[in-house]
Amino acid sequence: MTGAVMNPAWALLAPVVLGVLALAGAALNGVFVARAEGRPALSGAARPVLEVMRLMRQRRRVTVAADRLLWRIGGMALLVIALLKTAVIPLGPWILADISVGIVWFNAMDVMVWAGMWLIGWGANSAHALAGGYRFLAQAVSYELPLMFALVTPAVAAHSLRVSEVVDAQQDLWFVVWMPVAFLVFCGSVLAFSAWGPFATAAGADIAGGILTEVSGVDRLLIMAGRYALLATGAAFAVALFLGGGSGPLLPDWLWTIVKTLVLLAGFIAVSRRLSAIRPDRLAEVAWIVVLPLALLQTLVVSIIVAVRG
Amino acid sequence: MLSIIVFSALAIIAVASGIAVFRVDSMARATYALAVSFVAVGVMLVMFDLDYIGVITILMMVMEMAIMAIYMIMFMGMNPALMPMSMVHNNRWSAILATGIFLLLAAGALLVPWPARSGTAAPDLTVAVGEALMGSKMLVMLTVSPILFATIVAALVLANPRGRYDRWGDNLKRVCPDDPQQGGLGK
Amino acid sequence: MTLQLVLVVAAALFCVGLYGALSQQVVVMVMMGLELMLNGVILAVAAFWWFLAPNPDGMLLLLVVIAAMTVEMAMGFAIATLLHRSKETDMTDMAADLSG
Amino acid sequence: MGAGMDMHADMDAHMDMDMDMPMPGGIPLASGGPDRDGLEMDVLHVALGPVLPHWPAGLVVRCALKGDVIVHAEVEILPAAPGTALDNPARVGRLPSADDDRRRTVIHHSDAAVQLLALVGWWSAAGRARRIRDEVASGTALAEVAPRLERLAKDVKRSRLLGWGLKGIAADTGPGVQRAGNGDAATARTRLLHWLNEAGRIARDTADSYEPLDFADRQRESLGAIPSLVNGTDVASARLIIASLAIDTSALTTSGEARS
Repeated sequence: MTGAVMNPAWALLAPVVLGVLALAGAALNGVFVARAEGRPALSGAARPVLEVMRLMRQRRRVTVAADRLLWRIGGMALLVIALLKTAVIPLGPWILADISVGIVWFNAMDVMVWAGMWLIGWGANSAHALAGGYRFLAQAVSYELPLMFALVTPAVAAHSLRVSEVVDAQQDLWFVVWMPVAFLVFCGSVLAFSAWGPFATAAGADIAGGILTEVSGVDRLLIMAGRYALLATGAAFAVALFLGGGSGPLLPDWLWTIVKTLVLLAGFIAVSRRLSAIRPDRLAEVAWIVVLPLALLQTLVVSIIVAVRG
Repeated sequence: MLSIIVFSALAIIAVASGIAVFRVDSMARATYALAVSFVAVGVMLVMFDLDYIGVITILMMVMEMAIMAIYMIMFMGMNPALMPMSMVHNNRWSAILATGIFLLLAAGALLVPWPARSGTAAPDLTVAVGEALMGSKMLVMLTVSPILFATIVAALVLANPRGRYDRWGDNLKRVCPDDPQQGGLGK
Repeated sequence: MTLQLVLVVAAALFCVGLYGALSQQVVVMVMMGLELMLNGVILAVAAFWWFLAPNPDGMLLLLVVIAAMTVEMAMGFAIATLLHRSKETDMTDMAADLSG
Repeated sequence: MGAGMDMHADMDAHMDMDMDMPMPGGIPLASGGPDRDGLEMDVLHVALGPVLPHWPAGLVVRCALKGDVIVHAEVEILPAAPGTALDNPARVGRLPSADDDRRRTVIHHSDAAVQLLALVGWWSAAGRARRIRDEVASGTALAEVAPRLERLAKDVKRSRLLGWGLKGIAADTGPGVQRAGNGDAATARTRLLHWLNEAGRIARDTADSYEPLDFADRQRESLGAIPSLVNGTDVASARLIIASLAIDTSALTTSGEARS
């Protein structure tokens, strides 16, 4: 079952799996872009690889009086955070660090994204980039509380904050079935903390690229890779919390986990292109007055069901 | 042995970044130095098997410092470039007082004959703290939650210059609130 | 790792914070000093808990300290904003003028 | 540094020191001023343009910002290089005909839609509008693109998310200008719908029933309205407002003079 003790050497494999998932996401996005522009889909799928090579060779742009230290830290942060998240995400029967507070760990890591995104915006010393950093924080205070309650709900149902026990608790029925609101809020928050799709306003075109305005070369590569990696870890964690983890017929557990993660990731990317951006100033009121009470209500309903069933 | 090395490294990081808070010339750096100090202490708590409280400390303090940075920059208005800043008073006396108290506390820590450890930690501390909070020590929770709620209300009242009459008109009959920046609800 | 070592570290954090809280002029910097002091307090409480009496009740004290911290921050931000709005000042010394 | 008594004198000394401090990176410290929320904010001077993605080429809006709120704006158009006319089939060596004029209008309208849709981050719709524009520019029959324009207009009209995002973005440049038809003040959303509907109608109707583009006058009016429209909005809203004015700088610098 889940939670088997692992050799720490497997930790080296986690970045590889994460990298493959992130690359798959980027390739899929490339296909969507290519189709929208009327180019062959295959050229779009190859796009991320070419982009990686281009950015590796590109020279870094320098801005006047940039805070280099904080800028570099911010640039690396997203990818590092995504890697730290993989520690508590189960891949079939295996999990790197099945700590007793896995869900809180995941939450703490996505709060780190606040710092990372803001530092990227701050470091460049440019008006548009800074506006992007602030926008992300404004968005973050809107999504974080609903996200917290969306994370709490499966934990309540499973009587545990340990991710493996949450997966085990879904043997009979996937949590998505009786906590759909929490699932949707979680998916929206994944898009939001990856600054993706309708929540990509921190890097929006209306502020000339926001946090991405001044970054180039390796920094840009790290940030883009970090966003895809955050999206992939978010999808993988949603699979563990709501979609029954590795359970499924015929195929082995680990393959089911990957298949579900890829499907969810593809869903995120496909949906994102079809929606227009949600500006943080519009989001705040809705998040606090509509979404947060809904998420709370979901937690309450689940708590009552759990209490009644005993 | 390993735990002592790790702990010492964390201790040096925590204290050094704590000192950096008041030494660096940029508010962003000062704020995030404090965040680093908190993260180091959070990891130390995890070393004491306080998983839940340690991770929560990291979570809350990084969040708080991200917001703190906004206030630092808003109220101290300087650019990200490393502008020398000296905004201190009573510098010498503060330093003397702080050093004196440190010596006193450190001497106390080293000289007081601490009692031996009594009792053992519960196997799952997160469950234990949850049961204490919802069981025998529920009064704590019952006190803390209204205080937190009162804080939210009080902070909003203090900081918000516009009441609902400003937003909804003298008869509160406006269809759409009159805000400088429109929100997501309303017409 | 001994109780004495942890307590000395906690005392160091507390006193660095104390120095900051006493010497800084800007409200938010004073708050940072207070935060650092509470940081030391958290570490000290955790050490007492772990080395002297590891029962669940001690952890509640930690939670209360953390809650106190959030209250301090929220009120601090609110008051700093209020001061800024009413007097266009953010210096603790100038805040004394409000009493007059 | 004495005790608390002489603090104010002490502070003044600090203030004076500020003046002599080296300016990091050669950038002087910002000066303050009250903002709309009653907080004192640093004033930042930022020029939007002349080159930005999805921005009228050569347009420069010099803004004074408090936070990201524009408190003062000035508009300027940089003199353009002689027109290359690549985007304008009417100028590619042939004599202009009614069809070319019609084509030019469709291109202008769909181009404006591309800019606005890209700015609100609706990439799939922006991509559709761009493909229509490119096909019209490269000579596809107008009747072929008409149904696609109408479908796009319908999707844009139906999108509640877009309506919500563009809510309250005013773009009313004054009386008699591109009204939505029902007499409401023009907003970014009504303008967007107007372009798409007009482009669809012009592409479908072969009868000469469309309103010809009279750039120069209207453009000048739009340009003059920018400072008052963007005052008090944040930079992002200002970008949407300016995009919804569909300013064609080439019409103002070259053909504008020729036409007026």
